[in-house]
Amino acid sequence: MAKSGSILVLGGGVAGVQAALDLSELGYYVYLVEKKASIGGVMAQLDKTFPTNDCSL
Amino acid sequence: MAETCKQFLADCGINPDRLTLEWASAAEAPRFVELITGYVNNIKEKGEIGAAEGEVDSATIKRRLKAAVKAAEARKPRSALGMLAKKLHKDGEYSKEAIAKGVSSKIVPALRAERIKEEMILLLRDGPMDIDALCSALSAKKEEVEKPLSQLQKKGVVEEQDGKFKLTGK
Amino acid sequence: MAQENVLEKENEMAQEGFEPRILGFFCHWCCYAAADAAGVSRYQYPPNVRVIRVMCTGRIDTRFILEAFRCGADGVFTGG
Amino acid sequence: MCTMYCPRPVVDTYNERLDITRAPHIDYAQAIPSSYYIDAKACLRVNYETCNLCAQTCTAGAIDFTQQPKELDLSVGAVVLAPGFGRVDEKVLEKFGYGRYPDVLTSFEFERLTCASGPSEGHIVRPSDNKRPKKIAFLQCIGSRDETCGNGYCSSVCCMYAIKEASVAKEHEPDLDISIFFMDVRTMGKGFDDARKRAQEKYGINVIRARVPRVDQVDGKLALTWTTGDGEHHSGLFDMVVLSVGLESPEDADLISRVADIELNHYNFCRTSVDAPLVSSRNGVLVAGAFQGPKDIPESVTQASGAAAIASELLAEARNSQTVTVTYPEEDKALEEEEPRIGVFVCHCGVNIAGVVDVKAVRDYAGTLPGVVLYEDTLYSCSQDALKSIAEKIKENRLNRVVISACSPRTHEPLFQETLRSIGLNPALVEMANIRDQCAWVHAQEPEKATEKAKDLVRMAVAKARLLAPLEQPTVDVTPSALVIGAGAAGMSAALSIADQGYKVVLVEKGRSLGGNLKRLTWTLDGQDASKVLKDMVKKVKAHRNIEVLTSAQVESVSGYVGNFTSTISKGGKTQMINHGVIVLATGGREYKPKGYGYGDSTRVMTQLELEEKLARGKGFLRNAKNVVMIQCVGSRGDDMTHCSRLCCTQAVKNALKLKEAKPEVNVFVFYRDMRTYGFYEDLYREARKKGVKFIRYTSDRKPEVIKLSRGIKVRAYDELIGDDIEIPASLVVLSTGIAPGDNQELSKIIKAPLTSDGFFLEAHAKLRPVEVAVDGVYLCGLAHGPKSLEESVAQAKAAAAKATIPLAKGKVAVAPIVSKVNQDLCIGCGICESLCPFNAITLEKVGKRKKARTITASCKGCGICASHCPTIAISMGGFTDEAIMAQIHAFSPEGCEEE
Repeated sequence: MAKSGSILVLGGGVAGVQAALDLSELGYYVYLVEKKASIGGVMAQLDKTFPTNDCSL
Repeated sequence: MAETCKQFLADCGINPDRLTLEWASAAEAPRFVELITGYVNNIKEKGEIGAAEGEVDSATIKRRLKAAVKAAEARKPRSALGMLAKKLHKDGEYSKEAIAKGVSSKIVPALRAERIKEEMILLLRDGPMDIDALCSALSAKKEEVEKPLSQLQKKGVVEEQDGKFKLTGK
Repeated sequence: MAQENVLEKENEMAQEGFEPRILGFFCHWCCYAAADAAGVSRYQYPPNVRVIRVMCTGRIDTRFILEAFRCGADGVFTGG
Repeated sequence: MCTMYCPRPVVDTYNERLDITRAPHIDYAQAIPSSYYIDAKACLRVNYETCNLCAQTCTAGAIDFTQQPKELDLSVGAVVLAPGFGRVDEKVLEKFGYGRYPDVLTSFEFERLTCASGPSEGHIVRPSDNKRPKKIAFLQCIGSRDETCGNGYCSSVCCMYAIKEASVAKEHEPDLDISIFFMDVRTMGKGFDDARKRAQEKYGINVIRARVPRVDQVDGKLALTWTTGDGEHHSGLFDMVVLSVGLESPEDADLISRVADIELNHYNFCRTSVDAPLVSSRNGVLVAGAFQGPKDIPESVTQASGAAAIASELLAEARNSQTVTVTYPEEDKALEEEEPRIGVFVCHCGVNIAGVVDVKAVRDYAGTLPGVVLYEDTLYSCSQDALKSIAEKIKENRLNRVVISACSPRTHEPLFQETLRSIGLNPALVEMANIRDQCAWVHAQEPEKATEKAKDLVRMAVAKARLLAPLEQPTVDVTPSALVIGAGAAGMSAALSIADQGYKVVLVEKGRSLGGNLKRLTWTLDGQDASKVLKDMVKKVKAHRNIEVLTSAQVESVSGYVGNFTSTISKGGKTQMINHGVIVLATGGREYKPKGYGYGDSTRVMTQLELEEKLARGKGFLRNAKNVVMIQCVGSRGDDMTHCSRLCCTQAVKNALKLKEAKPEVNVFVFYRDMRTYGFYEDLYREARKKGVKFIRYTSDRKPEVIKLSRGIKVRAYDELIGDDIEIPASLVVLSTGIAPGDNQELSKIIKAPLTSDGFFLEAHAKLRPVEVAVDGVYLCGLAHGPKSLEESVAQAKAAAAKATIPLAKGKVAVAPIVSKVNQDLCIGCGICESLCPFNAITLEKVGKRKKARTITASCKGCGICASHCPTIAISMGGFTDEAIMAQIHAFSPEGCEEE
């Protein structure tokens, strides 16, 4: 059987989003599945990130 | 570039400290705030352009800068700037002294000559002037004024009448 | 409208002392980014600077600086 | 509207339950997708079939209660599990007064308090009385390193986030008195120790090394008692206590495990191994992020890219078989050439801008400017519906220039450029005025002046917009192969991944054989035979038909740009040129060779790696050994190198256990500053303590000394608990010497990739681009990036391979159109620009009889030094033309000062 060119990513936090972005850039179709109504996960709740205190949004 | 501007501003009768070149990397927000606050206060002390000590009055500044911008467009001074940058870059020479020396000996004289020529034309638009009046209005020495004046005469842009010079309208 | 603004501003200046008009040329990668970061951190600084973004301070031409002063800038801040 | 009319209040989980919203709501303004949703658990209509108010009030008719959950069957080639982490059970928090005392918060709640978009708009207030607290305590290791709650591991991120939150709080309220209670300060990430030091020095945050057992309330304040390392008891009153809660396995880990048929470890995280950290027990099911073990953002991002690489290896043959391409409408060239019709959109950004700047006044002012035909204000310009509406308005009004007066073009310009593209306008026709980051936010106390500034900035942007011209989007073809520099574990992993994804790799190694530091390792941290891991890897590399190995070889020079590099490699006195599209830096690091501590003077003093090599050869050398003393942070953390070497603590614990295993009666002493056995390595630390390994803390101002005796050596050190020096006659002294950067200087110059002050390569963005460097097409992994474990090196190598393969897989790379352009009619061929260009992006070529300059578009970064130094003003910059900048300068003056 021919391999499928699509991939399921479970979780829309920073890891899931990054994996989905990279996979789509690498030429695959991605299904990104997230429980909540929006993606971003915990990182979207953070004000700044260490060590450089950049804005996280 | 900054050094050129500073020296040329001074040459035009403007306090060169009105221009500043600072460095703040993307990670240095606090430093940036410090720099910008310090600088704004510094300019507040100096007052409006033309009001600081040793500066020419604001009408002169307007006219002179108009000429200065034209001068900075001219090929001669631009070549001088480019060649100096190229040379310093090639020699790996980035010391303040070397840059300042190069700028004052090579670029600023070229800019000044162009500026005097351009400003002269601007002055003469308002009416004929004699050589002494020109010298004082241009903040320049007689020989600095005579040379471009004779060139302009040769080109037929300027003519002499009763010891005063005026534009031919060409 | 624009004229009124100018008048208003002149009044203000007379009341609160001299507020210089300063033009900034900021490098996209460094100073402009630092200025953004200052915003993100909510640092406060005087509101006298108007900014022109360039990709690098190397872009800044002598003409730009002179023209800025001609256009009434009391100061020019170039930030790399 | 729907949120406004809903009668049903629900707690706002986005704001950590510190605020209230309604059943239909949106978590935060920039949420994607940016539509409101209905909390089905709370909605009256869904649960009781009443109400229906929202559906009636929604003007768009977008609420449909007949929708039912649907099941989808998807056929996929691989799965990436990235479900994140779970929260520590509230029962654990109750021990610390959480739930009982309102001013005991979790760190997640505190994070929302410090955030400008949070419930208190960034003001730090006590929930009990809405007053500002004066004294705050952070308690670390809540739900971590705590077997009583089943979480024996270290959550790895809390030490640093507590320091961050404390710093941010101090920035908001400089008078705050903040204490953080640590067991160990575990700031082992890249640059973290520096950040910690800065926070301590700049903000005066108190670091207390003690575990606080409980929290009590006394007179409305929170009372803590603790015992410090010298055995003394202390107590203090605080206004607020923040619990630095750890990261747990996700709540539905068991469900995921069942559904995906994968194994979990004893803490309910996904089980993986050191040599394949992103692979679950089931083929084709990969894992990334905190589900693999507690970790911070850059590591999660790295793992995510790494997992993408592995999926891409598995499915290489099916690449591009199911992708869809986005098509853009053809550009409306005729419209672009018409007289400028400018639309100005002034953004409120919620209260971010509108709270300071009079947005409506700025909008109306924009309407007075020449060329402006449409001027409007928007609540959040960057939200999806606003973008859609902007697009429609551009079309309706036939706009051909757009000014967005909002935030920074650095972050948001691409978004608006994309909007223009989507409706057939060239993306270069948008200009932004930054009235948030550089106006409203920084002049919050002077709203009038900020409004004036905003008007000026808009006027300048409009002036520039009038002169914007469409720019071509250049692309260049890519040479479909990679150069990997360094053949240690990281380099080999990266090479294998790129090769498995179907592209050629040249792997260059300075040394004579493959393996790097892995050759010196005997056991991996999870107890595997390191030499077997190495052998397997070397075998695969050598056998791979896509990999060419060059040992005893060095990179002499690199020229070109992403997609088209040409490098000179020297090997055995000969040089060869290779062409390749991308570069992976995996140059590794080396064991730091210590100075002092008797190293080199006595054969009894050795490094951890040397001990490991001895242990591997058998336990004979321990025959007469009674006491083994290990000293941590030799060379690291301010000794000689400023950075923390991250893995020496775990390495020391691992070797201590090996010693105990080889000879149980031997006494092992470990002198440490902070034990940084993060993540699941905490298990090893606990096991070592159980087996009787003695851990004694020292401080950097009182380091242990190694003293040579006439026969043997002894170690003298200060013991905090005893309050006096102790002396231990040592059979062996083992120095944990840490990891020094390799010789990166030369390569850094060749590639123009910057180094950190510690001498490691600097990544493009600490959080979001952890394996890329500032130079396009160059990627980074392993010890070249910073100290890390084998597991982390492998994950990072996979991530670098994913990133490196992206341009190869695309076959073309796009170049930003801000490049320089030479008008060859004006060019006099003086060569000034060529000599000054920092990117070698200008060449002189013969055109007819004369030399003329030409820009190499793909190399040009748009810095403009060529333009500003051109004697004949023959060079112009895309998007930053002389005319446009001059127009901005003229518009700077409120009266205008155009040339007559």
